[in-house]
Amino acid sequence: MNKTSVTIISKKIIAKETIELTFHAEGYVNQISPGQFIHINVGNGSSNLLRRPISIADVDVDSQIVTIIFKIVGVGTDQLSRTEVGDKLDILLPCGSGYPINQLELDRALIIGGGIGVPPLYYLAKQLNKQGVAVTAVIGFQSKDYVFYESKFKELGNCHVVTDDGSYGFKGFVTDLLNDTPIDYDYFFSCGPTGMLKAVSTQLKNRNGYISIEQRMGCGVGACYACVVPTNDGTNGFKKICKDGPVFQANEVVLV
Amino acid sequence: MNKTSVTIISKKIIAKETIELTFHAEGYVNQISPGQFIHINVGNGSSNLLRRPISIADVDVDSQIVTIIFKIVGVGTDQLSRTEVGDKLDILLPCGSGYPINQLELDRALIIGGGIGVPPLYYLAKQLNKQGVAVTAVIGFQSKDYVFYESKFKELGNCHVVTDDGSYGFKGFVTDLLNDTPIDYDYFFSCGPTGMLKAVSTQLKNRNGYISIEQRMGCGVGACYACVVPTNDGTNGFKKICKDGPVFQANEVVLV
Amino acid sequence: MTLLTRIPGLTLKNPIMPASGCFGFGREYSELFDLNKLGAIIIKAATLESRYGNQTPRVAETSSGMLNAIGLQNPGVEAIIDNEVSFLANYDLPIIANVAGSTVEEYVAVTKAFTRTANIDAIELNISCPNVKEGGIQFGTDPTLAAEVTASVKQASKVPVYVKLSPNVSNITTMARAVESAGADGLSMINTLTGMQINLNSRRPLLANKTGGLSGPAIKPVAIRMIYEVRQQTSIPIIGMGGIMTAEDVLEFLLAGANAVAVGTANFHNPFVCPEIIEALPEVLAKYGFSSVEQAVGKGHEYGHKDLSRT
Amino acid sequence: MTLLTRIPGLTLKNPIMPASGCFGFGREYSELFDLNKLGAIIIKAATLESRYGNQTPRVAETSSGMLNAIGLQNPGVEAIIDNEVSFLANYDLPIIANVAGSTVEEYVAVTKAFTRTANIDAIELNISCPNVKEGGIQFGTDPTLAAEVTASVKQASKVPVYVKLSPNVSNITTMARAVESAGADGLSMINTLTGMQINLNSRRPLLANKTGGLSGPAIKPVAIRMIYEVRQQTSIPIIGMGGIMTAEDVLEFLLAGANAVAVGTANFHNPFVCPEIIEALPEVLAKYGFSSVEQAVGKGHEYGHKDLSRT
Ligand SMILES: Cc1cc2nc3c(=O)[nH]c(=O)nc-3n(C[C@H](O)[C@H](O)[C@H](O)COP(=O)(O)OP(=O)(O)OC[C@H]3O[C@@H](n4cnc5c(N)ncnc54)[C@H](O)[C@@H]3O)c2cc1C
Ligand SMILES: Cc1cc2nc3c(=O)[nH]c(=O)nc-3n(C[C@H](O)[C@H](O)[C@H](O)COP(=O)(O)OP(=O)(O)OC[C@H]3O[C@@H](n4cnc5c(N)ncnc54)[C@H](O)[C@@H]3O)c2cc1C
Ligand SMILES: Cc1cc2nc3c(=O)[nH]c(=O)nc-3n(C[C@H](O)[C@H](O)[C@H](O)COP(=O)(O)O)c2cc1C
Ligand SMILES: Cc1cc2nc3c(=O)[nH]c(=O)nc-3n(C[C@H](O)[C@H](O)[C@H](O)COP(=O)(O)O)c2cc1C
Ligand code: FES
Ligand code: FES
Repeated sequence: MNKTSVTIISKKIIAKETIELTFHAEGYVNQISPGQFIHINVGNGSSNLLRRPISIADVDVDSQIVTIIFKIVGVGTDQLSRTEVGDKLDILLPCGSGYPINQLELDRALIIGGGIGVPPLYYLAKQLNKQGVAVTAVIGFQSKDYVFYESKFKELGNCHVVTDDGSYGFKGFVTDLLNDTPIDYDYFFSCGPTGMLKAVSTQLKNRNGYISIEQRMGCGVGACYACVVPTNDGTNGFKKICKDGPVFQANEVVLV
Repeated sequence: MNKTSVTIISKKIIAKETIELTFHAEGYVNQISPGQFIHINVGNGSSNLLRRPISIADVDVDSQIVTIIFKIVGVGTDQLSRTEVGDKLDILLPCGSGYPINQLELDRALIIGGGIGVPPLYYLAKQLNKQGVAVTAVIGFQSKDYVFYESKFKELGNCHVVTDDGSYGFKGFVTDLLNDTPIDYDYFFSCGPTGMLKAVSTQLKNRNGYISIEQRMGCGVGACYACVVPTNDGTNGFKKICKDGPVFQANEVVLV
Repeated sequence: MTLLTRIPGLTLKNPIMPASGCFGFGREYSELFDLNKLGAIIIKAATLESRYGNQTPRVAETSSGMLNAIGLQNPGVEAIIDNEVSFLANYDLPIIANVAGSTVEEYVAVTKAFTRTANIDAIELNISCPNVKEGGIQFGTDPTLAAEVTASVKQASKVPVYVKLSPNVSNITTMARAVESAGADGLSMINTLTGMQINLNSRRPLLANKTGGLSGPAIKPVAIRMIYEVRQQTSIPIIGMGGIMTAEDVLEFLLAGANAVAVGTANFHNPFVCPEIIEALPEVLAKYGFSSVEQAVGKGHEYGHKDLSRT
Repeated sequence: MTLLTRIPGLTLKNPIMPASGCFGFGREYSELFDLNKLGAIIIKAATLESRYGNQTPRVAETSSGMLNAIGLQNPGVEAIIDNEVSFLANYDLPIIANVAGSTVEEYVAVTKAFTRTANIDAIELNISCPNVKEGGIQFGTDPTLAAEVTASVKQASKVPVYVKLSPNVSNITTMARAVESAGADGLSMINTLTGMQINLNSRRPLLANKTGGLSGPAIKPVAIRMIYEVRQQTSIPIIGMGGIMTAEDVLEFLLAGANAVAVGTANFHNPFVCPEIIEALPEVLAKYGFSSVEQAVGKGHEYGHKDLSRT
């Protein structure tokens, strides 16, 4: 994990309230595995002391460029949305443990993303695709206005878009689509709101898979115990989301 | 008094740690009299709640442009020094009561300024000059690097520069120069650090004059009683610097 | 959507009022906006005699807050009634008089003086002052003293009495229950936390008075906690304050259990903050599912809908 | 310029140490910088048995501060000694063990356990925990309870005991004098102020524990005031903390009377803040006219040179 100051090289509104930023992170990108996050100082003097965790959505190793995607939901992401090309960002990276894809034997992967849980799955899908894995993505959003990266996922394999209100693609939740549509896969990989992760883990409880979860963070480095989640093995154990996670085996931890 | 958002149109470093900013203040400049100040929100979210008072250094009624000059001495002025041309400034203006020059009969004025007390005296000198008053300025600075506006004062009349260390102009304090140099005047007008104002008021206690004083401010509008100064008339009375001042008759208030 | 707020002695167009000491007697702000927009006004503390207050500097900025040590400067209750209350009486605006003192007798005398005018709608009893008789112990940190002064002022007053609690205590609910039992009609909370700033150049406390009261957003979490705790153990209404800057902050205070709120330090940051909050409040209430102010009061104590998961 | 700081049991290269609970047991930060740079380390609170702590969310951001309700999660004192103290013993770094408990007996047992290792240089006695026997009253808000636990721990300890005071009290000097009389070798102050944040969407306190401890720059004025007051009424050394972000803040604490300081919340904002402050400190001390740390301690109590008038 490193602390560095990066310069924003592009900024794009890719969906409603959803912003894509890219920056150079020379020398750091080779360490990044899909599922890891960066921990961002959103600035504003000492008003906002806690950094904000945002997943790494894409990495271009050749150009050493990192992409993040975030939704404006509060003061920190609002502030982040006001940064402009050329502005500096003070970040920690890479943080946490990503999807252990190098240790897995798989030919077909199912990606299940919801809302701002979709970004880390894009870099994952890209890496899987590079390794010759067949990727099917199921990505859910509130409504049509919030949909992003459909075509990017389509470049990598199959992609089903689901919206809560049916304003685009399949109407319902990602789990409804999974019920309706037979998909072959060896492992699933999911990230999204806790409710979705619970539904997915329950529905796919007999399958191998990984999920990525969120919690409010203090340090982001594993020192403060703000982000713990109980393990599911009956030992009263726990994991730190910022350090041991955010990626866990499905059913390894208790979703609260 | 108005609250408005203005756009910075120029920014210049005019001496060591000393910055000159200008902005358009359409519709407000006609109300300004010399000696008044603006009360600036220095930004940075809620970290810096209190506005900073900065004197109005010049007004161009034709172009509706206001000039301020400030020295970087702390977090607020530092922040202000980071604003760039095109940035917005949230200000209250005009604040306080200026030099009552329209009510005075005078032919010759002596201006005595120290450091960042010099700026309001420039607009005063300009207005006096316009009214046909002969202006002599005595302006003191720490050292050569801090000197500013000498030539601008020279355009309006005589100007003596004094530095504490003698690195430029006369060596010593402004009061030393006044002791040394006979100057004819009807009224003196002074602004600068409290120590200087005390020395000036004592030395010129038999002359007519006005001084402008500073105090840490809360509201800047006369409501909070943070900026009071006792009056000198033995009545236990007081004045509010932000509202009744910052300009007072010399010896009207007790300098603390 | 109605902002109407009813608490003892006060029918408020909206629940927003400037906090005592942060708005003078309204004169300066009346030049900036129409005071009739306000829910009420809490005027600057009054003592029996005129007071000059502390030496300057009297204020210092801190991170997301400020310190003040004005020292209760005021022209004395009689002058306030004659010159200030009379001015405010021209407005359609409930007036709450903040009463200070160094002895129970002084509190009572100030309260009695205010009863001479019909224009005072409620008393805010400021018990954060040191009691000179008891050797400087603050009325506001000792439940027995607080109850005593409350009962005496209550007896002297013709209008409802809101007791303004100090946050500088180990147990705020003990204080609240003490003054409730002594007859307080309502509570006003919180006053400032005692703090200090030391100037590195002068090597001395920056404020001439050394210590000062900390206010502003820095103390909001303490205010919210205290109001929440007190709401669970008392039943009289609460005027909440401490760091309010926005209409969202107001809603947080309502949820914690405040019935109305006061805005202090924010006026210095933005002299138009009170009318701006009043203007923004209906939309904020609606956004979070409320159709009136009264509906939101205390709703932070019930289990509402869960933290909405975002997709 | 020397940063050397000597306080009971501790000879510190510099007066900067991470605050308890904000730096874990140093492992994570040891991957970022050399822990030998630190003056000392105060490790996370230890209880007798392992504790899971509170439900999440455990932290919330506030203006210039944060709330935390971790709930003393820790693996228990024996595991800490075996796995964490042993790791830290590899460094040339004084270790201060933060001791927590729900009864006097637990505090004593934890302290005794720590005496089994020679690697603990001092105890920081965290009396902000609720006393289960006394019905949840905090040891830290009752001078009698505080003195009792201090005396017992002092007896059990082979190393100096610093009592960590809670700021949630009416009178901090009473608490400080009580623990000084009971034998405390030093004080550590301040712990967090109790606060709350209510989430507007969920209409509930954001923290699962409802209340949490407020830390960060927001509370610095309260910390400075309390240290200043206590410095005037006690003679044992003080480890100061509460909102330190910069070397200038450190000097303000020294002037107020702290002999050394701890840095908590700032580590979350910037994991390198401790070494950065240590690096900046000599220049800041020099700028304000000091040639050592010890020279600056308590200098805010004397009349120094006046606020320099600027020309
Ligand atoms: C490992 C991880 C990866 C994430 N990746 C992304 C991403 O790629 N894109 C994206 O849009 N969002 C992502 N999030 C969520 C994102 O961190 C929050 O939306 C953001 O912190 C909200 O900050 P705010 O100031 O705008 O909101 P506020 O609600 O004002 O935040 C206040 C505080 O709460 C914390 N907080 C609020 N919501 C969350 C949350 N859901 N999770 C964690 N902390 C929260 C903030 O960090 C901050 O400390 C991720 C979260 C985690 C833990
Ligand atoms: C009526 C008036 C006119 C002024 N005109 C000018 C001017 O034209 N140019 C200029 O450079 N300076 C001027 N000053 C001084 C200027 O306001 C301070 O230098 C500035 O506020 C310092 O802010 P800071 O945050 O950089 O310093 P800090 O020391 O970090 O300030 C912290 C707090 O102290 C207050 N403060 C600090 N010093 C002073 C001071 N000397 N007077 C009042 N408040 C202070 C600040 O407003 C702020 O609230 C004027 C002051 C007053 C009262
Ligand atoms: C400059 C200033 C003066 C104050 N004077 C008084 C006062 O006279 N009487 C009183 O009860 N409270 C007084 N207060 C406290 C406020 O009324 C209020 O309780 C406190 O500031 C918290 O609210 P805020 O954070 O919105 O400012 C004063 C506060 C400030 C900042
Ligand atoms: C996340 C967190 C955990 C803490 N845990 C402890 C603890 O276990 N024991 C303790 O005595 N203090 C604990 N504290 C209090 C700090 O040690 C410190 O006293 C306080 O935060 C003030 O310092 P700061 O403003 O620099 O953070 C904790 C603080 C935080 C923010
Ligand atoms: S955020 Fe501190 S341990 Fe995870
Ligand atoms: S600053 Fe408030 S009265 Fe002058």
